[in-house]
Amino acid sequence: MIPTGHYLLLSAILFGLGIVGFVFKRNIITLFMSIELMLNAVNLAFVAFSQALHKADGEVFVLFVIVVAAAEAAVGLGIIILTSRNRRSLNVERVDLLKL
Amino acid sequence: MTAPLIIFFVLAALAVLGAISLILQREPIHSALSLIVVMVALAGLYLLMGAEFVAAVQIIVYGGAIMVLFVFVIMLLNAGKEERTNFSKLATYAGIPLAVATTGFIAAAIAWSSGSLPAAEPSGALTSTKTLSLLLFNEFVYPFELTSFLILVAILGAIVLAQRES
Amino acid sequence: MSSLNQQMLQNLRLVLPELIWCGTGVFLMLIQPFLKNRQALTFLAMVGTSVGTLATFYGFFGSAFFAQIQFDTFSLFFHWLVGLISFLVILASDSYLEREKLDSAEFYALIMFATAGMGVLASAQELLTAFIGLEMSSISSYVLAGYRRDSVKASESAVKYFLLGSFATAFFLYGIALVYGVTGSTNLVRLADADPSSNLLRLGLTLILVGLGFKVAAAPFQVWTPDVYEGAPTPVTALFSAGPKAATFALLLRIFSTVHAATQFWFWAFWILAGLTMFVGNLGALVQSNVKRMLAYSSIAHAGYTLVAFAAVTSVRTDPESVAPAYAAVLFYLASYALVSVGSFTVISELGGQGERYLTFDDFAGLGTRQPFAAAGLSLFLLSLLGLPITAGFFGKFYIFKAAIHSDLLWLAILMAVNSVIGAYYYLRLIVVMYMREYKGTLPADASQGLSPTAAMVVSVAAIITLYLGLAPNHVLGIVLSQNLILSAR
Amino acid sequence: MIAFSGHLLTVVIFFPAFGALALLFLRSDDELWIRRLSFVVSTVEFLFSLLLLRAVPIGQAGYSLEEFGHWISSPPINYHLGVDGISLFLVMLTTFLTPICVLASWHGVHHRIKEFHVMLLLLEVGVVGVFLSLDLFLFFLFWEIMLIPMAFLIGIWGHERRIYAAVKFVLYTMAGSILMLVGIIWLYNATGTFDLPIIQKLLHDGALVLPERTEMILFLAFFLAFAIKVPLFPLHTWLPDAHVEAPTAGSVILAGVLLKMGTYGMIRFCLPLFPDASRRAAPYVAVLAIIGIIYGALVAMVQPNLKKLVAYSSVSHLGFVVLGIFAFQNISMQGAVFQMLAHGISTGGLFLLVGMLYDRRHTFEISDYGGLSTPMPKLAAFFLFVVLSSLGLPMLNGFVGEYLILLGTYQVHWNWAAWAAIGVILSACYLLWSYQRVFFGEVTQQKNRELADASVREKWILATIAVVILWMGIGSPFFTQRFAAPCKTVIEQMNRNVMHEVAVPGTPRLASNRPADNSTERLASR
Amino acid sequence: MPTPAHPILDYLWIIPLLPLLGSAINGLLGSKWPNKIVNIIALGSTGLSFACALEAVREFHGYYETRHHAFVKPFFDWIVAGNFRAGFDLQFDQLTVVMVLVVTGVGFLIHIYSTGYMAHEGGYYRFFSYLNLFMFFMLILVLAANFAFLFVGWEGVGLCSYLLIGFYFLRQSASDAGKKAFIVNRIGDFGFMLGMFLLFRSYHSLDFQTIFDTVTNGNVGVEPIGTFGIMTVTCLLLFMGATGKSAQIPLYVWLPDAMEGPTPVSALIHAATMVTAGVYVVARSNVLFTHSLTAMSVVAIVGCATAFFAATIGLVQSDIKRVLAYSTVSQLGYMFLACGVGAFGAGIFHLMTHSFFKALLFLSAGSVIHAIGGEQDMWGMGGLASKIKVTFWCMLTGTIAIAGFIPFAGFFSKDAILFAAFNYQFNGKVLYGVGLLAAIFTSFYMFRLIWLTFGTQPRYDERKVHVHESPKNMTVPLMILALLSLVGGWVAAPALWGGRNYFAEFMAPVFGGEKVEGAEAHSLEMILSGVAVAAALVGLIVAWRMYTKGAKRPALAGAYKVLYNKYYVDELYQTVVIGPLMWLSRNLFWKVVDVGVIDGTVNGIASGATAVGDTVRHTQSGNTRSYAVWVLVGAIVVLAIIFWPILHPVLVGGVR
Repeated sequence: MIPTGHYLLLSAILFGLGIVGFVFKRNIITLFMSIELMLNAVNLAFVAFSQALHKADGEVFVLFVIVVAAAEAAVGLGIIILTSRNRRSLNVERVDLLKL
Repeated sequence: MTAPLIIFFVLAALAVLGAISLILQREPIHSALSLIVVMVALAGLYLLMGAEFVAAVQIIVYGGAIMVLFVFVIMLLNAGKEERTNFSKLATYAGIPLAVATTGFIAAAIAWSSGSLPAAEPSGALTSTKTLSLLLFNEFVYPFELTSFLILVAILGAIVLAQRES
Repeated sequence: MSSLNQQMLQNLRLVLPELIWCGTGVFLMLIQPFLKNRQALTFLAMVGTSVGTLATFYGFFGSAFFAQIQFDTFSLFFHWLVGLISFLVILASDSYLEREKLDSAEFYALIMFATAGMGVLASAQELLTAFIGLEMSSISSYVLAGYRRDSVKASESAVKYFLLGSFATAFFLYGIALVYGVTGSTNLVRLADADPSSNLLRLGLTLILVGLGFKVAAAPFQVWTPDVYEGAPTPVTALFSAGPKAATFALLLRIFSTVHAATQFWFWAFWILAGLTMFVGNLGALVQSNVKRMLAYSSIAHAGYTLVAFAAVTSVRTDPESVAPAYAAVLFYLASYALVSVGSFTVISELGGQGERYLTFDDFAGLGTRQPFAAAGLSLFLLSLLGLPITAGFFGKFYIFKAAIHSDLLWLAILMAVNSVIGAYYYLRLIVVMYMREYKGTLPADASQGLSPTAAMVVSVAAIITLYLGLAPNHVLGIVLSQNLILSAR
Repeated sequence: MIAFSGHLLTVVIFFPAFGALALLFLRSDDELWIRRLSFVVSTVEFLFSLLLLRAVPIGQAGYSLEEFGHWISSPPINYHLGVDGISLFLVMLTTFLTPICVLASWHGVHHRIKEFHVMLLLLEVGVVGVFLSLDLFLFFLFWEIMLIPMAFLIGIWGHERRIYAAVKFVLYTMAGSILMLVGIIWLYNATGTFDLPIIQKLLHDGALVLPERTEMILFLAFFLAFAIKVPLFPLHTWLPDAHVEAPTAGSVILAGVLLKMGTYGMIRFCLPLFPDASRRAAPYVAVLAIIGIIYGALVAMVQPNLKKLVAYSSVSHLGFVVLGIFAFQNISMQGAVFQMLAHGISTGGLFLLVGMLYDRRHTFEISDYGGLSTPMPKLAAFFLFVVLSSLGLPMLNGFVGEYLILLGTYQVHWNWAAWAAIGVILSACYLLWSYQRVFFGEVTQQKNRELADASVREKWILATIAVVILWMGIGSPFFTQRFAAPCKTVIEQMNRNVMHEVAVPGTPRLASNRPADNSTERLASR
Repeated sequence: MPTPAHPILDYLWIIPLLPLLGSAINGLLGSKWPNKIVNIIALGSTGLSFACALEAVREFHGYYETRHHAFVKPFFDWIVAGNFRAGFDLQFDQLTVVMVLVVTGVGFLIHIYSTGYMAHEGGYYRFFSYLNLFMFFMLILVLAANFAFLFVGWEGVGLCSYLLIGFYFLRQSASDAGKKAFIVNRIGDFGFMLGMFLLFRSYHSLDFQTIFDTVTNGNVGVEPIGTFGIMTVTCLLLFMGATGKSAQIPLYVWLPDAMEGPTPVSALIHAATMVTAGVYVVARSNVLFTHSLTAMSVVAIVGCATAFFAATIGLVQSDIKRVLAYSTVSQLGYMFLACGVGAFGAGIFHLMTHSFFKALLFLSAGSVIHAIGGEQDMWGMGGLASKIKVTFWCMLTGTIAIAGFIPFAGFFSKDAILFAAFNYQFNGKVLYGVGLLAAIFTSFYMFRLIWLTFGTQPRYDERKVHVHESPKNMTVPLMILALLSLVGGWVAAPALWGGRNYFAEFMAPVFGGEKVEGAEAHSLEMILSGVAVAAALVGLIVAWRMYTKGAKRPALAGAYKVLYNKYYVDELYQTVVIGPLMWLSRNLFWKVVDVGVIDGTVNGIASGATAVGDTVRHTQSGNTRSYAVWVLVGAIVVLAIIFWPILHPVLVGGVR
């Protein structure tokens, strides 16, 4: 008897925390983790809707999101490695050569 | 208060706390562990809703594979404590408020209209894996096949980016 | 069974271009250990691109894969467009890769995958498929942006693009989730039947707009654009400014022409985004000293112009029959801009010298005499960006003005006019520098001595098409105006 | 000849483009042949334009030699050309001045000679196209195209601050023209066509009635673009810069023809398409025109720079034209058209002369000259002749236009004419004063003592100009009878839907004992 | 239509065309020719023109006998627009007869004189080219049959005046004077043009006949004095033009400066012909003027005032030509006075006689200057009578004529004017009184000139200056003019003893019959004649007393200084009009309004855009966290727009 609204609210909160993390964190890796957190929130919403609508396709979406997240992680971490190699820092604020 | 509800709240609290911890931790590795907590909590919630396959995938792929990748990279790069620089005035002063405002906006909109949502389905009728696979290979076969290329791109990208100069 | 096969084959016909593009990408990866000849790889990639593009002729108008894909004139148009863009970018990359000593097989493969992703975006009738397509092109783009591994700027460009892009993707995805929650489907056909007054639907669409607005660099989501464009290898920048942008606009158009929720609030959203984007892009470009970065800002401005047409599309005052010209305006504009953008970035890429070092305005001084062809080509592109007659850019702007005025968006049209004048200033400035200033000091030895043959080809093709569209826009316009577009979108 | 007789206008427009193309095939160091070829091309072009003269019957109001071809189907943009008495002479003015510019640049332009002539010929294409287009869109197209060669002429072959001037010129013009584009599209939105005659017919039949506010906005959109081009005070500040920095040929074309595009646009578009708005705006426009006349003259008077002086004199002279147009009088309208032509010749001539002085001394400062009559009496004589034409001496071309403008204007707005006539006084002041400072007195600077008098080439140029000046001054009916009917038509179109009496400020008292007369002038004055 | 019986009248254009041809030939080709050929061209064309004029007069006599109206013939269209037409239409009537003969006759004489005077000057061909051109324009002026064509001549003579005044262009003062003449004339033309426009507005034509017939036959009422009806305005505007051309107050200032030109020019243009154009126009438009009493009074008052005012300045001038110049201004004033009081015939009569004796005076002065080597200051002359006898006698004739001694030409014309003024209904006595005073002054300054120049002892250095009589080609014209100055007035002489005024009768078709004079009027005229001669005598005696012996350049002080400096009118114009206008133009219009305000705004917009662009640029800080915040800003903006219907009441409610 858990209202779908609960799940959605939780999803919104997690999504929001992801946003907060993204603007608050400095380490590029944890920044990326914040994004993963947001994706997780999306997943939660998908599953909740899927259950609420009695449709399974929402859960299929989750699978896709997870795959995409994995792909992003692979590439993203590759980029992070590249950056750290080039810049010797993982602080996103120090990656500011391109500006104005 | 029913048991599922209690479980929900426990797991929800766990997820939120994990997320907050992710933010507050200064060691990247701690953040990663916090994220794993969130994921596990979410997997619990999926189970609670009856999405067993998704829960499993969540644990195995997300919590397992992806997060291991994170941890691996953290180790590889020997990422130390996060330095809390404040070069961005905008993010320093407006970042959190705006993030909270956005969240509040979204949350409020959801809360406002969750009444109009279809009736919530209590946990019980589990979505069978078969249903999922049928969907996946019928209706969603095209995106599914596309994801294979997506992964190929990811592999290719990772190779391209991470390879050492010859 | 055979009927199922038959059906599957029919389905595959509609996604043949994407299959060929992806296939070429895979083939390039596989052959890479054995084929070291760069030019052969370039040729292969070009063959793949063109065959994929031509494969659209094998297709037919209709939907496939359980209405995941809708193949209509709209997607046909964008397939050709992205195909052409990729073809040109590949051609333009040849000399760049040689100069920067970069591997070409992976590069081309990534472009092929990105192209396939854009193709998916263009014909996706389903948000999830669109999402996968978007990710295919985005992830390839992230990698391409950082393709110059030893370059500090390129890696910064990649990391910024990646982080912010993923951030925006999350919004997009969340929007999809909400739409799904309201309509029970992510298919656009179903979306059309949804109750437009639902707040959740609105929220979902808003978040989708945020996500896609980021991708098309609408202000204030444009912040990533100059940095990423500047840092990325120039041919890649050319691709970014033309391909993904066009494809994302295609999706945006499909979504927002479908939603019956075309209330004045969507219209206002596009109105304000358009206005902001134009001003930010143009004013930002006004003060640049790096040509590449200037063009990056200019690309923001042009996204703004395109958004004007979106405002016209969603304007409540627009009657359904007359929306068509507004679509047409968007399509034509994207085509004209894409070509010009590819052309101009190609010139820039050739002139930058190794490591892209000679890209300030001062480095362009006297180009008119040093390299008449490059200067003439670049000037033509700049004039098209400026919107001068007998170039494609003029008709692009013309149609947008027309659409805007038709929808009674007089003030937006005037804002656009003002912006065109601001834009004229910095485009002219570059022309002025090229033709009316002498180069001061001695030319560095490694500065480009002229366009490579491949780049010259790109410039010629882009220039010819720019002029063609400027003199006889009818044919292209005829395609974009044909009935199917509207019918299928609705 | 027969082969293209049906497409004479196309030939006239695009012949210079082929000439430019042919130039591209010459080696760029083959200076002599580049010059010769472009001279031949532009002269042949002039001869082509003479053929137009035959095609425009005297007294015919409509368009001749119309060419119509579908170009773009949606929106319906057509390649619609036509010539009438007004455009006829403006085209001829253009084609007349271009070969003269080629000649004038014979020694004045030293670098990038091929590009220079290509630009000059392309400019001619644009300008002629503007005058011959009957499709609003086509008109706009040529209007914009012509900017680029002009900007290049200023920017590459100009003087010290050429880049500033070129950019200023383009931006100023573009600011206006882009609004005109908005206006054109809006008009299309209301009518569904870009075709000028069709829109006129719609308006004429009452099939199209623009709401008052819309009409005013459209009028302003068009008018602004034209006013910048004219230039009308206070939108004139691009002009002095552009003129001073442009090379001689650029100045000649700029003053001779480009400014006329603005006034031509007013006659061709503003008045017939938006008659009520024109009428409502007329008092304000007239005031600006009058301010321009007097202000331009006063500022010209104190210029230390000869070329700038001539530039400001253009502001003053074009003020007359605008005034003549917005008096809505048959006579003043014809005067305005005539003044456009006359100003083209005489100010063009002045710029040529100033350019000849510059070729010798490389300065425009009046104070660097003085006493030039002694070393160069012939040039001085020509200069005086052109000055006299510019200040409106009867029997020379400047007079006829000014006189008709003032006469026509006076018939309905005596106070406008009176104020404007002050400009006639002032033009004598600044022109004669500057002439005195340049040519009279003892030679004060050693450099000026040795200056060569007009060369044979220069004498031919100047003699041609002088003959035309004289011819226009004496044989003005040759011109006026050809554009009388079109001008009258414009006035009639203006008046077709005058429903109510529009009070004309300042006239009634004198009008009291005016005999009844039902000519068109009377109608217009109501 | 004209018949072949009038070969010249039918081809009337030949009269002006001949000098034009002469001018063109000399101007274009003369630079390489010797003076002799130039002479042939210049004199030939003018002489032929004079001959043609004579023949035309003869033909006109016959023409008028049969048809009793002016000869008018349109030749070809000059300006046509709408219902406006101005043609090259020529007219020949009695007024034209006088004018054409004066112009061609006196002009021809002066041409002859010039061949001597200019013989050693540079730019000989140029001079004659200009002079012929002037003849052309002047003939156009007097022959034109409509106002527009008249204006051609009107402006044209102004141009020639400009060219000839500035003939010695190396001299700053000469070119200044030329420019001044042209510009001041332009100010007058401003009025003249407006007058024409008003005429056209009233009558839809500019043809003399149409206008005058309309006015004459149209029951147009005479506008009473003090009213400013349309006729008055028209006339005053035309008169404004006349004041410019004929150097009346307030536009007389250019004429004295015009003496910078060669002396024959002064004689021809600035004494005999061009400056009388204003009088001609007023006389020509007499039909209009007589319909406005206000305008007539203004003309009379201005004329009278100018006559007096210029005469006072003339009293003290030391430059011989300037004296004559102010004298000219003064005499022109008389002519306007005549017109103003309705005695157009008298005005034209004075115009004619004046052209004889003033040309004579100027040419004589030229001869003096020529003789003494270029000196123009009378204080540097003296005692020349014995050395240049012909010149002296001629000049003396002219002086007597202008002073108004019977029976010289000036007497009859001036007398007619003063008589008409005396009889004028509005303040006629005052006008007469002032006119008479001016006559005394005239006599004074003219005899002062004679004594200073020819009388007493030489005040120049005789060792350096070799005084010599002028050549024949200069003295012969002098003598002819002297003769004319003597007999020129005799056509009107019988009127004095009650006979016929042939001149007035001849002019009657143009001006209408002048008032029939009764016996009472005749006796009054006799009395007034006596007074006039007495006045001239007074002037003569005073001058004699003052300048016969020991005359010295007086110190500049008091009234003398004011007069010497011409009442400081030039300075007044300079400080009140020209100076401020230049200052305003330069410092306000150009530097503040144009460069500062307008261009400043334009450039300000540009730099403003750049400044904003810079701000935009700085939001692009390069910091990804900032970028993320921008994305959030965007998200909130879009959310706020989309949810405005919900948000709006919440926010507004919150505020409340």
